[in-house]
Amino acid sequence: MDYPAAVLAHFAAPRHAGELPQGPGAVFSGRAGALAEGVVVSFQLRVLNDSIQALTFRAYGCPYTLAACSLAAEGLQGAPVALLRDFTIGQVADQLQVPPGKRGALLRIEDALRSCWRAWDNSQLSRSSASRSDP
Amino acid sequence: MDYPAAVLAHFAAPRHAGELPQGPGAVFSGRAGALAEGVVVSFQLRVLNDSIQALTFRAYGCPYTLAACSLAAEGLQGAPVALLRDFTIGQVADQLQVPPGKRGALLRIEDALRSCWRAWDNSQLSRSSASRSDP
Amino acid sequence: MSEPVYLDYAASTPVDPQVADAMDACLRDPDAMANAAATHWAGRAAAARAQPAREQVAQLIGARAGEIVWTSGATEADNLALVGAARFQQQRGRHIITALTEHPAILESCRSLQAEGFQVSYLSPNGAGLVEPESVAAALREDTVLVSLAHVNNELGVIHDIAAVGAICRTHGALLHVDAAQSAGRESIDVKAQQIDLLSLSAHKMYGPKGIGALFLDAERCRRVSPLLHGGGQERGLRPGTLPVHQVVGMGMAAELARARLASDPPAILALRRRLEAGLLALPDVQLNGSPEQRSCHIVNVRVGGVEGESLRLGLRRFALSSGSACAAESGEPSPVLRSLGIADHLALSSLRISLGRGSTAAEVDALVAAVDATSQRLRALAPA
Amino acid sequence: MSEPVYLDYAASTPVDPQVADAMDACLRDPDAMANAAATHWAGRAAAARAQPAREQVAQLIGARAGEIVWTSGATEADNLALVGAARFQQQRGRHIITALTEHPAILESCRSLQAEGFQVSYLSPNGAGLVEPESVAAALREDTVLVSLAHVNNELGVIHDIAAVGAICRTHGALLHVDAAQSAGRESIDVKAQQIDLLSLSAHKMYGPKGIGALFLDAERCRRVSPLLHGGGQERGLRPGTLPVHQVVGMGMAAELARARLASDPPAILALRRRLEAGLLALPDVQLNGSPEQRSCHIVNVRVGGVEGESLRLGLRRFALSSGSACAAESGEPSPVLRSLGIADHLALSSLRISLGRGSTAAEVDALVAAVDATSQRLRALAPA
Ligand SMILES: Cc1ncc(COP(=O)(O)O)c(C=O)c1O
Ligand SMILES: Cc1ncc(COP(=O)(O)O)c(C=O)c1O
Repeated sequence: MDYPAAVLAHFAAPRHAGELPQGPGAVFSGRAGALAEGVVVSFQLRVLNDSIQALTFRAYGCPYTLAACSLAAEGLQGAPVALLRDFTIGQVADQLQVPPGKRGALLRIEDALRSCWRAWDNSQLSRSSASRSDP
Repeated sequence: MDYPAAVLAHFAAPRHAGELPQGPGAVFSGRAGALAEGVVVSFQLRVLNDSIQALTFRAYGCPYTLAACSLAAEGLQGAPVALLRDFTIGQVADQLQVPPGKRGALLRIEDALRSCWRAWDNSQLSRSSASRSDP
Repeated sequence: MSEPVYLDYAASTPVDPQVADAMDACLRDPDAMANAAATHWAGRAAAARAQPAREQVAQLIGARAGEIVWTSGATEADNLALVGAARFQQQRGRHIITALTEHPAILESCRSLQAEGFQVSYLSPNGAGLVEPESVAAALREDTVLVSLAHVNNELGVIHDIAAVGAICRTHGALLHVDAAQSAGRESIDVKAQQIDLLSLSAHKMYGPKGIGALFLDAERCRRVSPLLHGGGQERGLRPGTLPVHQVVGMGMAAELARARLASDPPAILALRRRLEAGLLALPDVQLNGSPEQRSCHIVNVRVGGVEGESLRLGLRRFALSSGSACAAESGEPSPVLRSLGIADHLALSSLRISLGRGSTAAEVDALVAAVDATSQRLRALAPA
Repeated sequence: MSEPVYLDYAASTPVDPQVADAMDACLRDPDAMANAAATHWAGRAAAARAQPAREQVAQLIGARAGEIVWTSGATEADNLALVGAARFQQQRGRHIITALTEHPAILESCRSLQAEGFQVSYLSPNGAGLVEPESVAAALREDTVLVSLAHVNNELGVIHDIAAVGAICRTHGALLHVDAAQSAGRESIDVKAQQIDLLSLSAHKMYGPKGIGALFLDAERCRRVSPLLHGGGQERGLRPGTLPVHQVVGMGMAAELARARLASDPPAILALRRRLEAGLLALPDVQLNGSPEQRSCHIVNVRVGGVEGESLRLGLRRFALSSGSACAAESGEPSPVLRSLGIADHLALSSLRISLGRGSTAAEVDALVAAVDATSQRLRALAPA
């Protein structure tokens, strides 16, 4: 139960946790996991010009999961939304020295972010189909 | 290996051990036991007027055996030789608090004393037969 | 991490200074150095040094000195009791009864007996974590030779009605083994009145040294068991090895102190436990695991809803407490004991076993309650709705 | 009885004051109080306290820390090695080789394995008390899985050529277990060079505490054995029970001191042994039991002719010495070890095992020689021609 310093730091003061700050742009959210799995992760993001203007998380999970959410959220501020489609948590996990046994739970972070992307992507489709159907 | 005080006393200073002192009367001896049994006992006695004028022992054996020889020899000084025929070591063993497991070896004391008596008894027979055959 | 707080007295207790003094004296005493089985002066001196300890331990449980066999701890005592008695009794029958809530030393011994062809019934506890005497009675079969039940359960702290189970076993003819590692020095034990045939003890659960324990074997009912270790014939042939005089002296002293303090220690600890329970159960979504009444003075087990267990424990890490039996490194698996009570896995994982002892204070208890409050609030605020 | 003299260091040794200091500190240290398997700060502190000891013990025998399993003594280590390895290997074969001269912990473990269907060859020693490597080679069968031989025999003090036996076992594929309770700290041991797969140690034979020992298991050749005790999974699942931190710290310190003194202690004790041998063997009808050359520094075993053994020992009772393995109370039976050398029963019974240690002095040795002389003269004078 000795955690890497970075994990402890994120656990003590997670970044971008909780409510999405007010601002311009559309809001999308995604969620993955279940209590019975020991991990539930949700993200919210505000998108302007196809890029992530702000991204926040909520999580129920082990300290590695919480830290990974925090670090991932940090890294994704300002990134293009499209990036979330194939986002993988590997680099974050390496940075936090997450042990092999704990990496499975972190996949839910990928799932939740992909689900954010899907919501955004769906909105793009419907907008373009809307624009098509409503010329 | 904690011995009764009486056993320790006889062990430290056995009485009537070794050579029979010089004196009047005939000498008889008896022996019993074997190295392999862990006990060898021998007695010598000098007899005058059918009584034990002096009795000594030699013994190879455990401390109880040595003490029992010493105490028995003490008790038999001056006794009628005939007593040796049915001498039993029980009383001596009780006095010395000899534990049950050690009493077997003490029977060799009875055997050796009986063998003394037999030597004496034989000499009586031969003397009387001699007197008969030599009138 | 500001001042660490130890709240894991059920896992192990500090050594009482008087016990340490007695052991230290023994370690340095030429008269205690020899092999106590040797018949020379030095051996007899060592045996004499050890002898009172057997008496002291026997007195704590209402037994006679000759009914005590030294072991390396309660684990070995449990193994010797179960495997030893089962093997020795197997002509009479090959069925054993125990509970799902027992310590791994019991459960794993039973599994090894199953591999030898014994049959084992693992009784489920009721919702309060207790195995009811009636369920023991119902499980008894003609070929039942042994029943094993902890006096105080090490995870929940609940107290079994051993006297009732003892009476049932005595009527049936099965032997009763009781693991008293948690109850010794906390609950009064009388092996004769409670009709216990075998009983396991561990010194380090009662302010004595680690690495020494004892098995009581009733002189009339259970003179012999099959030994697990073979060697020089010490301990009436039941447990070979050179007698560890200083360890035995330490356990004896610990038992004597425990007996002397039986009227004062447990009530003081109980008062703290009530304060702790009141504090914790007043927090949102905190529930007690196991019976609220039939419970030892020193153990509280609660589940904290809405927070993940590992994060909860990290938030509480200045407190040494356990999430289950602290026997082996935390596995990340939910406690089988809590599972057997029907508690959901995620709640079993966010349960805390808090155990108090002679060194515990109201300030420590209050600090824990405040920390559980703060951590659980913080973690719940982080969690998705 | 004027000043008693301790000459039974092969049975047990006094605890070195530095060892006692380390243990005492540990018994009183809050950081060593917890269950070392617990994952909280207190558990990790206790584990950290214990960790160097594994290293210290490993270094004494040329092993790695991860190859050490703590036990309650050499008796348990012997049992775990023999029964555990035999059971674990039984698919490969069910034949074991050992010697008639081994300690009861070995011989009785073998008997219990025979009851489980294993076959055991008990090798006879040669007239010098030594099992020759060739006789091990000759006894090996296709189904031999384990050979067990003491490094130094506890009654005779003779030293086996373990490296030669190790090479033979390695070629064959059988595991080699060595009981090094008597040799550790007296002979140099290198498990890798000597090709030893399992090795038993006991702290109290090397100025450490009683009730703690260790089993070395070679990481490549013998990672697992079947455990004898079942429970919380400590010691890689091989030996459950709460780690006795103070005991382990004591054994570690004893091992470190033994290693540091390996160049100085044994030669000093050897010089005393030579003085003792010279004195004793100059007395009439006193003969050495076992090899005069291939012998540990600390043990002398002699037979005294023409005197009965129990009386001889009573005459020498201010000296604590043994007539055989001091394991259980002297039984009055001749030592099976001496018997296996072809020594007549009455001479086996009047044999003395004298063992020297760090506290022994020339004056003590001379006093013993004088007492053997006086007592044997006196008893011989009492004996019938
Ligand atoms: C109920 C119970 N039985 C047995 C044990 C094992 O005790 P020991 O550490 O003395 O082997 C413990 C503690 O771990 C326990 O709580
Ligand atoms: C060779 C040998 N093996 C094993 C043992 C048993 O050691 P312990 O007392 O640590 O169980 C001894 C000592 O009695 C011994 O001399």
